[in-house]
Amino acid sequence: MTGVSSEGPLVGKLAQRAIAVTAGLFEMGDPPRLLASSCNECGQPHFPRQETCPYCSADGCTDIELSNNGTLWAWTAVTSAPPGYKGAVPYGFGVVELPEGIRIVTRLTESDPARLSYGEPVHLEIVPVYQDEDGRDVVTFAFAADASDAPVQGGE
Amino acid sequence: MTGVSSEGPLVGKLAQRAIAVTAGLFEMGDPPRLLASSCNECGQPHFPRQETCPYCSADGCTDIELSNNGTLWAWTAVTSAPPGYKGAVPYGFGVVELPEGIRIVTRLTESDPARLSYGEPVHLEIVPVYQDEDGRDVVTFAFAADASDAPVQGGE
Amino acid sequence: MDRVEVAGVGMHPFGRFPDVSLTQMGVVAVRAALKEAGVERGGFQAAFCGTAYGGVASGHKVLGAIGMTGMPIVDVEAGCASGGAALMLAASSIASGQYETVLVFGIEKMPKGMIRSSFFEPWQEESGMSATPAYFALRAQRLMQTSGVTKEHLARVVVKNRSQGVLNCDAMYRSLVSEGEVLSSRLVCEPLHLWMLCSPNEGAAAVVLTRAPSHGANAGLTRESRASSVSLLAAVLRSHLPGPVLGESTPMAGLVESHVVASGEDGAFVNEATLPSATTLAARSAYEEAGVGPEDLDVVECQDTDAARELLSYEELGLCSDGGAGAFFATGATERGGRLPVNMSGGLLSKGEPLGASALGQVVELVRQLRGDAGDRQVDGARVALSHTVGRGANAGVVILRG
Amino acid sequence: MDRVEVAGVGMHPFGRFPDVSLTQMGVVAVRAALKEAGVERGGFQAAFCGTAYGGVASGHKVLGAIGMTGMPIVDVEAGCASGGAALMLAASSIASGQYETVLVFGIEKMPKGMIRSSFFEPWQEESGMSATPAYFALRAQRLMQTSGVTKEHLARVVVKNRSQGVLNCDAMYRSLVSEGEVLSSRLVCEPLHLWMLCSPNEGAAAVVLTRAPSHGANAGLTRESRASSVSLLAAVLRSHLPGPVLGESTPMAGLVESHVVASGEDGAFVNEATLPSATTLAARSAYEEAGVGPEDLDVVECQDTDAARELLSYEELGLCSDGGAGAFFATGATERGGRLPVNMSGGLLSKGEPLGASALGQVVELVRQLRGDAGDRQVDGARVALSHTVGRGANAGVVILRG
Ligand SMILES: [Zn+2]
Ligand SMILES: [Zn+2]
Repeated sequence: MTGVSSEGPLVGKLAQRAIAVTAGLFEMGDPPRLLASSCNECGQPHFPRQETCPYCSADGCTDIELSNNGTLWAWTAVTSAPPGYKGAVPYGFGVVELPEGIRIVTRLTESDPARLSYGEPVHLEIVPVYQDEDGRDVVTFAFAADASDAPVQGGE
Repeated sequence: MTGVSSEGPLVGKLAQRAIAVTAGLFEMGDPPRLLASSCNECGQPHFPRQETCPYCSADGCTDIELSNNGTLWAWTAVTSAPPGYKGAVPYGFGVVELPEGIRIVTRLTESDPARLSYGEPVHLEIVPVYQDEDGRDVVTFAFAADASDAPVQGGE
Repeated sequence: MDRVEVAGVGMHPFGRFPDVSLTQMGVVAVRAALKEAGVERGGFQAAFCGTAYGGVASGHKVLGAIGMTGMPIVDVEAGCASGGAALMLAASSIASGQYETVLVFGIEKMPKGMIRSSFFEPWQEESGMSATPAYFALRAQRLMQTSGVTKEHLARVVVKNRSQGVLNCDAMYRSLVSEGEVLSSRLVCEPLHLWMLCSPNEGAAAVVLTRAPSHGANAGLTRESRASSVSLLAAVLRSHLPGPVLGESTPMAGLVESHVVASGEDGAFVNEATLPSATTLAARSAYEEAGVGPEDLDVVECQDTDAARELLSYEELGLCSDGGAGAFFATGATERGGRLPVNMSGGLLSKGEPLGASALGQVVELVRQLRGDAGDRQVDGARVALSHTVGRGANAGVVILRG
Repeated sequence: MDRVEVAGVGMHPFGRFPDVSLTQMGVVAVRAALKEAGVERGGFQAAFCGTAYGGVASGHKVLGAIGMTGMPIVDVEAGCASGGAALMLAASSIASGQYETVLVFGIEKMPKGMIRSSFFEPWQEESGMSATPAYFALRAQRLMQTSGVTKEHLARVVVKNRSQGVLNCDAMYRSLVSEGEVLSSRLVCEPLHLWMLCSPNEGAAAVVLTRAPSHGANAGLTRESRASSVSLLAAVLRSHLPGPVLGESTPMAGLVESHVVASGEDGAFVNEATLPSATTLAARSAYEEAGVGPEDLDVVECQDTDAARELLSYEELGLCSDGGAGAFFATGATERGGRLPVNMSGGLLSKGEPLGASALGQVVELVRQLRGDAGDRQVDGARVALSHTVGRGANAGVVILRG
């Protein structure tokens, strides 16, 4: 996990005062992890975790951790804040494909769609979205392009 | 209109700075008036006004003003503020029967149910509910018992 | 029309569950009902989800979570009768031959306290005319004037229902209350005290309906072959007729009986004094469809949004004569062990009211009663049962089941 | 199954009407449809009201205002397909013989701007994952990758629809726009610019359905005797199948085609690469029920929530081959005067989208087209028409009409 996104990686900088946007979705460790499950019946992975398989309806799933590395499958950027969102705009948004055979809807650290391309390698990061009343960073998961080590302030 | 309720009549005291809670429901004059219509087809009165008769579906109604005097048909008091209500509690609430053959759901100026009785003569008043940001009284319609000229502070 | 059978029922308890999402509650109820019915993915052709405040695609979220989508999924809103409306749509789609098996469920997650109903206009809220319990109170007061009902009767309805709630692990309130305690609970709107009003809350219930295996004229009699079989004889929804000022339609004004006439269901004019309520319209139609009358009923679940509403329902459902609610209740007929026990689940007064789920919660209870599975609440020998919900709209749903 | 006929249609224009209540808009549409159908009070046996955000008892308020209650009134929510769901329920209740005449209407009064969908969880909102246009944008981007669609195509869809909106007095936007103007409107989410997105707004539409007068096998052919008769051949609602990550079901994750398989409608497993969307499921079923295919269609109204959504619908509805949307659009086939004109009402891009009313607004347009009453927008000789809505859930509604 050496990628440094334009939003900055979380580890070592914010972790002490960071709280997850919701519990049970990801782990903030180094490396961070998306928490998923795999169905004991059909073998399909799913995210987020739930007891019943959302693909074959079977009960009984095993917790798995998804790979942190995948490829970009679709992307855009959100240019004005949607309802209930307290973070900054623009921000990247897209779908990442992981080797487990699952596609994840996700924030992207890159907010300029022109700087991304189909199939590009990406990796998981935990990023701050906004600060809560107590000044803590509320964080969520996002994917960053592996290649974006030293991002240019493109277009801004 | 000589009745003086415990909330106090509006005329001459508030009219200059009063605004109706909504337009088209009543007139704040002396005497005040409820604005109703009568169906040209079936002859039924209805309140509030609308173009189509809510009883027989016919188009074509004539504006009428309802009698200001009626009798009490049902009553209670609201003891805690319902959602969206900015006035004081408790306040009276009930149904008044008017000679036109219509029963009106209405605020009552008397908030002690024990002081009211079935069939008791009542009359229309316009009463303040709360003050808006500009300090104006927001007023609505209510019925007051004719007999309650000098209300005792019962039960309080 | 084909005969409709209840293949399975399921519930998520009614109560307050801050850590359980609306979707999760629905999943619990749906999976329980499907399991009981032995119905798997692909085994039902449509789904109806009753909810009043659940929001967009509530039903899809539940079925999406368990990978059971693809069929038509319709969210249905009919106020407190939402579940009844959903059941009506499901039942008629089977009876008409459109579908073989249909999933019906109801879900709700209401905030605590007085419901801020989207029914009222802002000016009504500002005028203090959106206090729902006040309308209940006016209706209660009228009932006291016309039907020999006393405040003690109202308190005793609560005592009756709460004493059953003690026995129901799906209920929110599970402690006994005394008449004195009810009457000394906070006065909300005279004559209604706090404990006489049900609490809006959270929960889910589900029912799987299926076409009866044999289609002959005597299909209803093949019960012996399926010990736990419960037939749905009727599921009817009706709205109010224009005219009266009280009742769940909540108009701002209404007509005086003696003055004139109002409009009947068929568009003809009838005297308002005889104008049937939405509940009566639904009940009459359900009795006719089911081929049974009130005298055939063994157990009833009826809408006890407030204690007076239960007593009014007795009259509207024809369980007693018009004006006879007070005397009928005083006989103890509707108590446990009485001639026609009402709200043996504990009623909404014990369970609370998750709007979209409440009607189906009644059906779950009645199916258990008809199967003899109601445990400590069992009404011995219950064969024919009626469920009744009524709410804002007005909407009234009446369901008749036979074990 | 009995044949179902459209007896009357009515509309309240789509737009923004700060001084007109939701109920008033509904009354306008309902009265217009009833008048056209010659149906009076007591003349319909059930009413279905499509609305997503109307609130409790929305349908009752409309019918209560005009004294037309008493029958079952059900509010139906299926996102952008709410009106389609209502129509499906109404049509099947007539086809099955349950009712003779049914009123269907849709009403909505959406605030300006991005919809705060009750679909999303709070944490999704906080994470910035509730931006509805972003999901549209991802779908558009995928379509550009797989179907030869360009940004210019997207702009030209807007130009096409807006040029028809000019001719429709029920539309909100009634001015011509150029491709350049569309592409220079504010970028919302690449590749979607502001004018490529429809506006949530207000409006109402109503349809009266009735059983066709003759019930013979050739009932569909008696049209000559009723010049303005329009038959409803199919009204189908479907939800999504589990599997894909994009599409109106808005999951957080989905499966990769090459990796594995997902579940088919009947519970069997099929490869995701061939997994039909909710729209495709509904269209296939509707074509089968109606006995027509895409090649028989003369005019189509389809969901153009955004410009790409219209092009995707071409593929999903079978109007062109999979992957062929760009090339098909480029032929001009769906333009006015083309082989299969699409969204001649101006589409949602011109009319705006009052969720509960939009599907029925399409049906109103198509009925006028089939009657030859569409004025300047008339598609000559239109005989068979298809309406398509799809939205959050996912829900997809497809209606096929024949003049
Ligand atoms: Zn599985
Ligand atoms: Zn009239």
